Parts: sequence; structure tokens; C-alpha cells
Amino acid sequence: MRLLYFAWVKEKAGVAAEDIEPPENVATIAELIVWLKTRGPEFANAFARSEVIRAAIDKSHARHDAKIKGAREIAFFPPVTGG
Amino acid sequence: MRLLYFAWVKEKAGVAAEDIEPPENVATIAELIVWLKTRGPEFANAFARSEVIRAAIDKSHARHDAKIKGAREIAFFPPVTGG
Amino acid sequence: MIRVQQEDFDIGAEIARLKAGRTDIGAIVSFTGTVRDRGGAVTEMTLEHYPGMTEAELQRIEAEACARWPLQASLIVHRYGALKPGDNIVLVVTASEHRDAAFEAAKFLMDYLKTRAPFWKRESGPGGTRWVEAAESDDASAAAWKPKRAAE
Amino acid sequence: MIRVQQEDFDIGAEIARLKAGRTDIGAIVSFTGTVRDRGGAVTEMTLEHYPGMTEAELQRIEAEACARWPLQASLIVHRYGALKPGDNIVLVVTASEHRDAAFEAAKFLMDYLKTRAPFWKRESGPGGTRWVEAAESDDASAAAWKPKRAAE
Repeated sequence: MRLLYFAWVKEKAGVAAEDIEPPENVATIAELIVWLKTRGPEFANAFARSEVIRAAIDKSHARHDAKIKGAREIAFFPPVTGG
Repeated sequence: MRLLYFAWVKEKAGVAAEDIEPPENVATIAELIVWLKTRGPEFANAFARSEVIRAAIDKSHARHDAKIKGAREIAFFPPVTGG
Repeated sequence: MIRVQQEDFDIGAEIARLKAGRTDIGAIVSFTGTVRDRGGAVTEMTLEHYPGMTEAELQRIEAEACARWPLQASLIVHRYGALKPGDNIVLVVTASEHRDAAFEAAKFLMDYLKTRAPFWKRESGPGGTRWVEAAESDDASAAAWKPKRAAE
Repeated sequence: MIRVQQEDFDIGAEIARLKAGRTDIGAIVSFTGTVRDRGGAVTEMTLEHYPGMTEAELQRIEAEACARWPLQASLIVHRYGALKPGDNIVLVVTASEHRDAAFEAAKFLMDYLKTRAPFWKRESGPGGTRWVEAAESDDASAAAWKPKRAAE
């Protein structure tokens, strides 16, 4: 599963993209965030205010309760500020 | 007092502009219309549906109850259709 | 700024002139009205207007918009004379720091212009020539802004 | 049509291309978003985006607008990369027979784009560099369209 990070989530996590294999019991975006935060202080910091983090599964916006099974690409980013 | 006519009011009245001196008792736009209608069949026709006729006094929109005293230029026209 | 003219206008050039050298503008909205052929029913449109009053009325409408919204710039250009389907008729441009003001002011300018600026359209086509009738929906659109005005 | 690009766009040329040879369009609305310097606080803005998702999201937003309003043409162009105050950021153009559809669809496209298209602005200036925070008013603007959607 490919993970992408954007904007300050990327800067805080210190990584733009990586391939990971989360444990079997990680079923949703919310659970994936909880697991990511255990991977080190950078991730704990990047996802500290997890309620403001937005996610996308395979290039579509996804809620924190969305199931991640079968996802090829999951992205994490702050609220968007384009336009 | 200069009178101007536009669009189909002009076409029906058969005149674009004229200088007139209405009788003393003609005090408002509505009374001016009533008087104009007595000036011939073209004017009677042009102002037949007087409720749809719009007026301007000295280049500002004016209601039918507006006083015409002191006006230099009065215009009559259909509802506007620009834009 | 307002202009009444027979010749065409260049939308890109008008917007470029309005924002030239400025770094405080955040949002620019333009509205362009063009002649529709209505499936071939219209081959020519002639716009008559009331010289003198047209300019005065457009200036009043623009001043009203500037009083209601924090506009950094605004422009109304309206053509008159003989036009063909596809030709430009009117251009309204508004600039503001934020998009809501620019959008609302542009719509307001068009709604007011449609019911107050002394222009009259005459259409010609295979079915003959006729003066365009005013749309009641235009009166409703302009009237919808009134409460705001009264509240100020 | 949607485009995501680093280079600038030409508003006049985009509108001209969209209406070229057409005589059925009556109203064209454009929105241009530009970089504000906020009184000197901003000297550079960098727009990051999510390639692939950006295009997909803009296409979804455009399709949603076309499903809601009778649009004859529409265009979204959004830039990314390093920009300076005064530079263009985004262009939205809508064309319809009547002005209300064109105005509403353009505002809708901007409201949705602001809350859904994956772009992030980073501003630099004398005070340092910071990621722009999302405005709650943008969420409110986008949410305001929701009831209509549900009613359909």
C-alpha cells in the first residue's frame, strides 16, 4: 500500500511517499492514523491533531471511518487551500 | 420643454424629439401622457398602454406621479431591455 | 469606470488594464453578455439607447455597487448599434479582495443594468423585426436586492 | 474542460476559445483568483498539489456543475508552483444561455474547488514562511450548496 503525505503533514512526517504494510487489524483511515503515530515522534507530531487531517483513498476524498481494504494509494494532507 | 421618445414609443409616435409647451394644468408625467394622447392618433396609439410606458426627467428615471415643473427634458420609452 | 460604445471590447485587455500593477486584488469576476441567434430566429440585433442618460444611469449603478461592496475596481462597458449573433453586448468586471464581494457585485450590476440602463433591443430574423420585451424575471432579480438596500 | 499547469493563463484567449464560432451562448462568467500581497506581508506563494487526484477532483466538480445547471461550456484552469503577488492562481469560466446559470455555476465551482481540490498554499514574506490555513467561511460556502444537491 502506497502512502502519500502533502503540505505540512509531509513536512512534519519528513517523508513524501512510502510503501507500507499495516497490521491486519488496521481496517479504517482512523485506525491507520493511530498506527502511523506509533511509528516515531515525527509521525506522532504530524498526526497529533488527527481531527484536522484529511485523507484520500485512490485519489478520492475519504472519511476517517472509510475502510482501507483493497486501497492501492492513501494520501494524508491538511484541509485544502487552493482557489 | 424638450420631449424625447425611444424604441417603439418613438416608432408609434412617429417622432424622436420635439419641443412642446404643455397647458398650465399638466403637472405630472401621468397628466402629460393624457395630454399627449389628445395630440393625434399616433400619440393615442403610442401611449395606449400607458401603464407600461416608462419616463425620465432630465435623464433620471421618474414615476408617473412625478412633477414635471422645471423639467428641461422628458423622455418616454418602453421598459428597458439592455444587458 | 463606465463606457458606452459602438465598437467591440477585448475582455482580456479590459481585465489586464484593471489589474495592471496591482498586488492587492484577490478576486476578479467578469460577466459578458452576447447575442444569441436562438436557433436561427435572430440574424441581427440593434441596440438603441438614450445618450446622456445611459452614462448617468450606469454611473449611478456602479456607485451603488461600490457603496454596497468593498470593490477595488469595477468596469461596465455596454455597446449600442447593429450587432450579429455571437457579438459581445455588455461587459461587467468587478475586483475585490475576496470572491463573494466580486461575485455579488457583478450580479448586482447586471441585475440593475438590465432594469435601469436605457437600452432597447430590436431583433431581426426570418420572422421579421420586433422590439424585445422586458423579462419579468429581470424585475424580480433587481427587486431581490432591495431589502439589503433598505437595511443600510 | 479542466487544466492543471505551472504556466500562466490568458483570460481573454480562454474565453475567446470557449465561445469561438458559437452563436447560442448568451452569458459568460469568469472568475480569476490572484495572489494578494496583503500589504507587503506576502512576497511569494507556492502552490503544492496532488497530481492525479487534482485532475480527478476538478473533473468531478465540473461534472457536478454541469449536472446542476444548463451550461454550454465550462473551464477550470488551476496553477501550481511558485507565484508572486499579482499572479493569476485560478480561472473558472462558465457559459450559458442565461446569466443566472452562468453566475451560480461559476460561484459553485469556486466554492467546491476551494474545499475539495487538493491544493495547498504556502506563503513567504518578511515574517517567514507558513502554510495558509483553510477558512471556515469556505466550508460554509460549499455546504450552502448541499441542500440543493439533496433535493435533486
